[in-house]
Amino acid sequence: MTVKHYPTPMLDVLEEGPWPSFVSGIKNLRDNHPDERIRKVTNSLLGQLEHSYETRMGYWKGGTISVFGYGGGIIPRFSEVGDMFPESREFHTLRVQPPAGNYYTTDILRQLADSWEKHGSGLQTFHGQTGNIMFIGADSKSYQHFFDEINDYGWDLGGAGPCVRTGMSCVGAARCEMSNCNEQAIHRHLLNNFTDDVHRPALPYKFKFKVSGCPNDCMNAIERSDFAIIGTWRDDMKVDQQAFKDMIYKKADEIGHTGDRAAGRQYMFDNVVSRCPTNAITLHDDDTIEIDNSNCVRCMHCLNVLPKALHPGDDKGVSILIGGKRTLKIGDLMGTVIVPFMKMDTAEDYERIVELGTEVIDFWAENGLEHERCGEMIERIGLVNFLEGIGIDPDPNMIKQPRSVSYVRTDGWDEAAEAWFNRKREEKLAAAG
Amino acid sequence: MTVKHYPTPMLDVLEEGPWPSFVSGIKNLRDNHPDERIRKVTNSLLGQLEHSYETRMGYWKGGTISVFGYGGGIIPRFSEVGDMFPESREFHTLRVQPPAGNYYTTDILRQLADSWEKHGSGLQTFHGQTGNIMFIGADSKSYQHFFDEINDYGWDLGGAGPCVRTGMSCVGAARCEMSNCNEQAIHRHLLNNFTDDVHRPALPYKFKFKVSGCPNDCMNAIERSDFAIIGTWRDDMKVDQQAFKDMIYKKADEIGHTGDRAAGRQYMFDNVVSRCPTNAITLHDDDTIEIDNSNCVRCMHCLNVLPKALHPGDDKGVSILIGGKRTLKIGDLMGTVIVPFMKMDTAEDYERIVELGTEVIDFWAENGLEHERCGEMIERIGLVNFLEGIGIDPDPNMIKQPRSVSYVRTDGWDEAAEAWFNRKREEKLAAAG
Amino acid sequence: MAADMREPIESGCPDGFQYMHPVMRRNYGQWLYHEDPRPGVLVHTARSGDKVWTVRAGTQRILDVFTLRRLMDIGDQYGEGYVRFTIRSNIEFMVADGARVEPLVKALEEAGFPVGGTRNSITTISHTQGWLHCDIPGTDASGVVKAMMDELVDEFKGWNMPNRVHMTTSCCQINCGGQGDIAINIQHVKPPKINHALVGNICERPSVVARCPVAAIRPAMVDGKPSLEVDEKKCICCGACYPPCPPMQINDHQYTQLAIWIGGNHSNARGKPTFQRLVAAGIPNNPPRWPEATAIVKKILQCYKDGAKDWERINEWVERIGWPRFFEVTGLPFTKYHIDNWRGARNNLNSSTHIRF
Amino acid sequence: MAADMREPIESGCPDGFQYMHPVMRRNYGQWLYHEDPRPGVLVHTARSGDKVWTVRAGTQRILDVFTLRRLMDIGDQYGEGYVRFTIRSNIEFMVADGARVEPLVKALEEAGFPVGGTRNSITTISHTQGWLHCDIPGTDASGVVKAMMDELVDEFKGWNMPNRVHMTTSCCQINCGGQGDIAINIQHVKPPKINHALVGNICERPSVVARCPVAAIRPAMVDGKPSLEVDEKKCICCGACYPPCPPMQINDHQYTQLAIWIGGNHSNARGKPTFQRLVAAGIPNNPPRWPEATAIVKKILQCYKDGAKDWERINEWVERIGWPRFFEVTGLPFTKYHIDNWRGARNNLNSSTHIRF
Ligand code: SRM
Ligand code: SRM
Ligand code: SRM
Ligand code: SRM
Ligand code: SF4
Ligand code: SF4
Ligand code: SF4
Ligand code: SF4
Ligand code: SF4
Ligand code: SF4
Ligand code: SF4
Ligand code: SF4
Repeated sequence: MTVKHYPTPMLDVLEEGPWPSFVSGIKNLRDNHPDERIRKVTNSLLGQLEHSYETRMGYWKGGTISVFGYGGGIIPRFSEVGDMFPESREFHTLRVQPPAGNYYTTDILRQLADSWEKHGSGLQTFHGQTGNIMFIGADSKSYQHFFDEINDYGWDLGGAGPCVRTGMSCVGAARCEMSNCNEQAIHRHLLNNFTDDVHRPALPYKFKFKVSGCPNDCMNAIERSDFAIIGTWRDDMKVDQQAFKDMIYKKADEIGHTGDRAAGRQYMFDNVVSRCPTNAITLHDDDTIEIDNSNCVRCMHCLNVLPKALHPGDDKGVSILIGGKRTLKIGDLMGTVIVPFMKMDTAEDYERIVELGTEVIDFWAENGLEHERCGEMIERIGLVNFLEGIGIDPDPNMIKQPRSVSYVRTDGWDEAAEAWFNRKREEKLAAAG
Repeated sequence: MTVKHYPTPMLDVLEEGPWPSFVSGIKNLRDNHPDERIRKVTNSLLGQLEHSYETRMGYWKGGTISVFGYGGGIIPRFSEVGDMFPESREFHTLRVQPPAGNYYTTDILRQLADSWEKHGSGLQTFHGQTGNIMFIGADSKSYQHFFDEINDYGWDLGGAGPCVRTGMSCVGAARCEMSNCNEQAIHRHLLNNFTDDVHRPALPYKFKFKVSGCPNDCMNAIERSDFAIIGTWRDDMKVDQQAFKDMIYKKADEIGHTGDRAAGRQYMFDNVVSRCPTNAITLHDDDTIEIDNSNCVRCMHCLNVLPKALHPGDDKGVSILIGGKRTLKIGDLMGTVIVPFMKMDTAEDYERIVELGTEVIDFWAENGLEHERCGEMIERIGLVNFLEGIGIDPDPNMIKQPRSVSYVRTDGWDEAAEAWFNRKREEKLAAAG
Repeated sequence: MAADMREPIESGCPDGFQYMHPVMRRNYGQWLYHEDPRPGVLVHTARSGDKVWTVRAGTQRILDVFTLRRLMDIGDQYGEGYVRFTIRSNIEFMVADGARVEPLVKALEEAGFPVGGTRNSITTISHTQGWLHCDIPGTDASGVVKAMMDELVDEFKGWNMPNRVHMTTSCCQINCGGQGDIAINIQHVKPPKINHALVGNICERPSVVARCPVAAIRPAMVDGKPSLEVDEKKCICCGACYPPCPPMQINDHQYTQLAIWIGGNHSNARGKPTFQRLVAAGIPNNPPRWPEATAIVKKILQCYKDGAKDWERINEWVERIGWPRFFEVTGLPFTKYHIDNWRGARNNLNSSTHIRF
Repeated sequence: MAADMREPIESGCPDGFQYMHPVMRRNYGQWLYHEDPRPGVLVHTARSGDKVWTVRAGTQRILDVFTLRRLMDIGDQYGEGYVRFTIRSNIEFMVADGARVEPLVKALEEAGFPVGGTRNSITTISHTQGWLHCDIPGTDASGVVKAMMDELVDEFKGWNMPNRVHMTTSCCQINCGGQGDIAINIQHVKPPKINHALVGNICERPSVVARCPVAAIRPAMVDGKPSLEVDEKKCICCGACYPPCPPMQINDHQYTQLAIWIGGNHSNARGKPTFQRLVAAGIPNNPPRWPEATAIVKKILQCYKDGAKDWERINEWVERIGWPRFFEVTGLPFTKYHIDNWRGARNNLNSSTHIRF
């Protein structure tokens, strides 16, 4: 039986042009999918979408559904114009956690597609902005079956609602020379420790972990996550002087001055030396490069420009920033440095980061207001109270600069100073011993 | 009759050391002044001050007094330990406006000293932090007489209380090659237009004008005044290339590399070229210097280092920043650019700046809360409302950067855009002549 | 009923190693450097000498199973059966055999998947759900992206930009799409219209009141029924009240417009991460091709391309030339709406005489 | 009585030209450049070729008429009868005859007025009224300045600093002395003690309540009389309630301490003007010589001198090396009190991975 198509003149325009068209994709399902259910659902969906394009309004509303045993992980959608477009009246999205780092074999993707096609609309997204695979378009009859099927072969739901959300980690150590940590391991250790908090929303609001292997922060972790883990290193950058010299000529070549050492050097001045935010780079007359490592802020720029010549050091670890998020309701927040550096090698290190995550979530669960993100809570109570709450000592790396307003009560200064000196003394002893 | 001296063991310590000692000065009056009244007053003052040093507490309290016809200009002080130190029981300070730029002849200072010695304690300050001559230590019987006497030969009180305060202007055009305006004329035009507001406190709070002839801002105007006028220029910086070349050798000489052109050039790189905040300076191989004037932000640095070679342009004028002040009660505020550039040549220009001052003060008088500085009001109502209140169009030079928070209601965008385009069109027409 | 139900296996986040290309698994954490043989292709070399080539292609993000299978077919036929998706929904094919690269690129292009998005290109605009799925969207993010990428595809395939360009679109002011070098976002310009008949049933009034960032909502009785009222003078039309209370209708076919923000930069390279800043608003929400928005985006990109130095991201370029000049070169109007009036606004005001004339 | 009184002549600010050295008057606005023949001496050259020499000397600011006359005598005998005072209460003698400079310098030094304070020196610390006159001081600013300048006088007379050093002291948290490269300020650490018996008579209670920046004051009845009470948990001990209500005694011989702030820089040279930032507190308010405060100031100055490049002001130096290193090199402790918690605090937090190890 052929399905009567809703006209889609506006959407059709989006089939034109060189970029892959989601409209063509949906139409293809409508026109060519063997399963009538899918042909109908997608036809109806296109009808409603065209209606949105015409009226410039959306027509979905929410609700509450979940799979058996969980409280979240599905975004329910019921159509407000279900009478006009009945076949896609229910159009829920299952948020499924991808493997850390988003690695797939073609086989596993085919398997997921097969399961989805059996139960759902045949539309999915790799990935949502929080990193989930979004299986878009299940109805009340099917979502549990779909979940059961993929859950059996290793896939689980992510978060939705006031809970720990699906994490993200960059390609990192799997392929990237900038990586300073095992992003996947960190991602999975943290997330899978909070599985209960992912599945059963009971926190003040959402909580996101994101892991970037270096300060390039390809996961936008500092701005888009409550708990950002960023790889970095503490010892000296590694310099391959021969590779650097070669780059002088290679760059000269690239800019059309083959063999011109001066042009290559000029390129290095203009693009490397003068771009270092702390002027930590010197280009010597003998074409060697010197990094003032004590002044380098690990911004990554010079390594980015010269990936063959410059590499992160060996004493790798992570910095942790807490409290990033988008606008609601006090304006965007970037995360703040809470742990300037932490090794990430041993089982104990992994335990410590999980403990830190637990401390943070517990303190926030206790002190956050309803619908208040962790960063908003920090802003409300002040960083110092947050630090005390999670048991971390203040450190000058946590700030851009000390306070400039004199409104502060400094009783307790002497004790605080004493604590600092003791800490420094201990650090020295530890370093010596 | 000799006066019985209060012992001053702690103060005496402050007579030691190479820096001029205020204690010695006061003691000199106490010991050697022909007028017994002064000997007694200063003895008593030293007694009270020593008492403060011993107990680490102050012992003055305020009150309200003024000269006939005025409501302010005097800071009254009554001793809380007048029984112990009766001769300085009353110790009021008259705030007297200095000439704009603080110029004096020895004669006029002697004349002021003579008048003051006749009526007051013999102690005075050049100047208070707001710029007044402070005649410290008159009693109720004497301050009116002292005022009458100096007022007769041209001196008037400054402000105290919620009023327009005494202004300040730098040495500027009188001696300084950086000056871009007639600081004195601006200072006097503004202040003397608001004389009534200086003498009769009736504003929400204090209001200060300060004039610096260039962005070095030797008067701290941006941070310490409600209405900061800073000289600047709009056309190209003037470059004396010969003087610049000479400086290369002169600097080489100064740093101990006489005749070494390379050393002189290095000095220029390190201290001039690389220090320009916008990288607007190029040092050419032929030892000429080039300024990218469209990118120069008139920070003054290169002119400061090379006052012989570089000079402000000819198209001089001023920038005006409004709302600077110290801490109370929302934290320090710097002024904000309200007028990026204004010529300051003709009588009409002076009228315009006085009008602007009037607009600002009137709007603030009407809308400021009690004890609220103009800058605090701007912070409370938002810059845009303030601009609308004083009738000034928004300009991108008023901001560091556009808003980053999306919480803004943009209805009226089209009209605002239209207004901008019209204004730009008019400016172009006006420029074309 | 619960008794019949299957207990979930709370396996959480799957292990990526099981799906990872063996050469990546083998050299995990041992990569030494990468090179860019051509747009859309990376080659990473490990300390062991092993290499892995990556071919990146744009997708429509909302993939139908046919398209997904077509991509898998390519992956099997021309690749080595291993893929990943980037944070921007580009697909990446990893191969250990460099000879596969050119045929793979060709196959992708022929199948309609542009290869590119690496280095100093304009990579895929990241986007959100829009009219296709969300309950609060003011526009269709997928549509905006498709329309814009059609016009920017050559920049996706080339290396013509001073540095990477990361763009985003979002379909309401919440901005799930996040910040970007250029972000195309919704901006509402009228306060919500309230359907009072529904408020009482649907909305938990105290939590709606608490949701408003400017405290513009008050509980009120309307026609004898509990409802809400909005102080329209205070309301900044953010739409934050709409998700918890849909009868506070914020979307409107006319008063829901687009705005463009630039300079959001999350990397720590050179400067610290920065927030995006408003540059244009009042842009019609004009499906199916949103030509007005695209025109402004293209103008900004053109000025950036012309004016920026190598490695300067958009925010760095603008900061170097100054915001007044940005408005001058792009021809965009500067209005009172650009002047911050949110908390901490004073940090965004010019409290210096640093002015360019 | 008013009938007998003399009407004031509201002449306002006097004209400076009448007291100005003729060569300055003649060349007004026509100065071309200046040179620095030695510390404390400037020579400005006008377009006309005219020159004016300026000799600058430190004073005690609180001048007695004897000292003032001694300065005038020097001005008449060795100068040309024209003087001015700088914003830092240094006196300047202007002469058109360069030959007068050396004798003038000599005469000043002999009379005990150090010559210096120009260019990259530490010029006179500006200060406020203190126990000598103000009604709310926690310390004696004149005394602190005298004690410190005694130890810094060689730096006043020399050119050993990387750039100008502008220091200030203030005698209460209001800080009439303003910001500075180094500012020595009062910091109270205990909430005000209230003398309830007096509040009713002396204090206008609503305006005191309004004056508190953290809303810690409430009107209250104490012993049946109208008074005020302070929420000691909220109070940040700023002392703002004390001027309008002296019975709210904030000063204390023990709990009124000193704090040191650095990096206030008002000029627009290179960077934009900056606020000063807290570096040390808990410093005893220890007259007559405040040795603890002086020691910290000298330590900071020494580190600055050793570490900064030419032309770097203190804030620029610290920003270049980073705040963590500042605490390291000066040996000052970093505490929770350094972390901003005032409005807009987020701007002062490190929201990047820019960290030095
Ligand atoms: C694949 C991906 C990570 C992933 O796990 O998905 C990735 C991978 C790489 N990024 Fe990235 N970045 C990826 C998203 C990002 C993002 C996030 C985003 O796009 O939303 C950011 C930060 C966002 C922002 O706007 O600041 C990001 C900021 C960088 C930077 C810093 C650029 C700068 O100068 O500010 C570099 C360094 C560079 O350009 O050399 C970088 C460099 C790289 C390198 C060259 C690292 C390496 O040596 O392998 C990778 C090759 C990329 C290429 O495109 O040339 N990557 N990179 C993401 C590809 C997205 C895409 O499909 O286009
Ligand atoms: C699906 C997704 C957009 C997409 O198409 O990719 C999405 C969709 C929604 N987001 Fe989001 N957000 C999505 C990533 C984000 C991100 C990006 C990120 O995680 O990196 C952000 C910004 C980062 C952050 O967490 O702040 C984001 C910030 C929000 C916010 C504002 C949070 C805030 O504190 O400012 C809301 C509003 C709320 O939660 O009340 C929100 C709310 C929503 C809701 C649940 C709206 C609602 O109340 O119904 C949307 C459901 C849409 C739907 O129909 O599926 N979404 N949302 C993304 C999740 C997919 C996934 O799980 O992979
Ligand atoms: C006389 C005086 C103005 C007055 O009318 O009283 C003055 C006069 C000059 N200043 Fe100033 N400045 C004076 C207070 C200031 C102040 C305010 C203050 O001290 O509180 C500032 C800004 C405050 C701040 O902390 O930022 C100030 C910031 C400058 C600068 C910018 C320095 C910088 O690099 O940040 C210069 C430029 C320079 O150093 O070449 C400057 C330069 C000059 C020059 C060289 C201008 C000239 O060409 O004649 C003057 C000679 C001064 C010298 O000491 O070498 N003047 N100068 C003030 C002398 C104060 C004193 O006795 O020490
Ligand atoms: C005398 C002087 C200090 C000095 O020894 O130089 C001074 C002394 C007082 N100041 Fe001040 N201020 C003095 C310059 C300043 C400055 C500096 C300036 O003008 O450049 C400031 C910072 C700039 C500003 O205006 O914000 C200043 C900011 C304050 C404030 C805080 C204002 C604020 O909004 O934050 C107060 C408190 C108030 O007014 O309520 C204040 C209040 C006071 C009072 C009236 C305290 C009081 O309530 O009794 C002091 C009278 C002391 C006395 O016994 O004479 N004084 N005061 C300065 C005025 C002398 C003169 O007229 O020349
Ligand atoms: S964040 Fe760093 S380690 Fe991770 S993919 Fe990006 S550049 Fe590589
Ligand atoms: S990583 Fe950044 S800060 Fe460090 S040397 Fe390179 S450019 Fe400079
Ligand atoms: S502000 Fe400028 S013009 Fe005025 S004295 Fe200072 S340097 Fe000269
Ligand atoms: S005045 Fe400042 S901004 Fe202008 S060229 Fe000189 S150093 Fe650069
Ligand atoms: S941006 Fe708004 S409309 Fe779009 S998916 Fe996110 S919440 Fe929904
Ligand atoms: S749209 Fe925003 S500002 Fe307006 S009432 Fe709703 S939540 Fe408040
Ligand atoms: S700082 Fe405080 S105590 Fe000192 S003069 Fe100013 S108001 Fe008085
Ligand atoms: S000291 Fe300051 S914070 Fe404390 S009660 Fe008084 S005004 Fe309020």
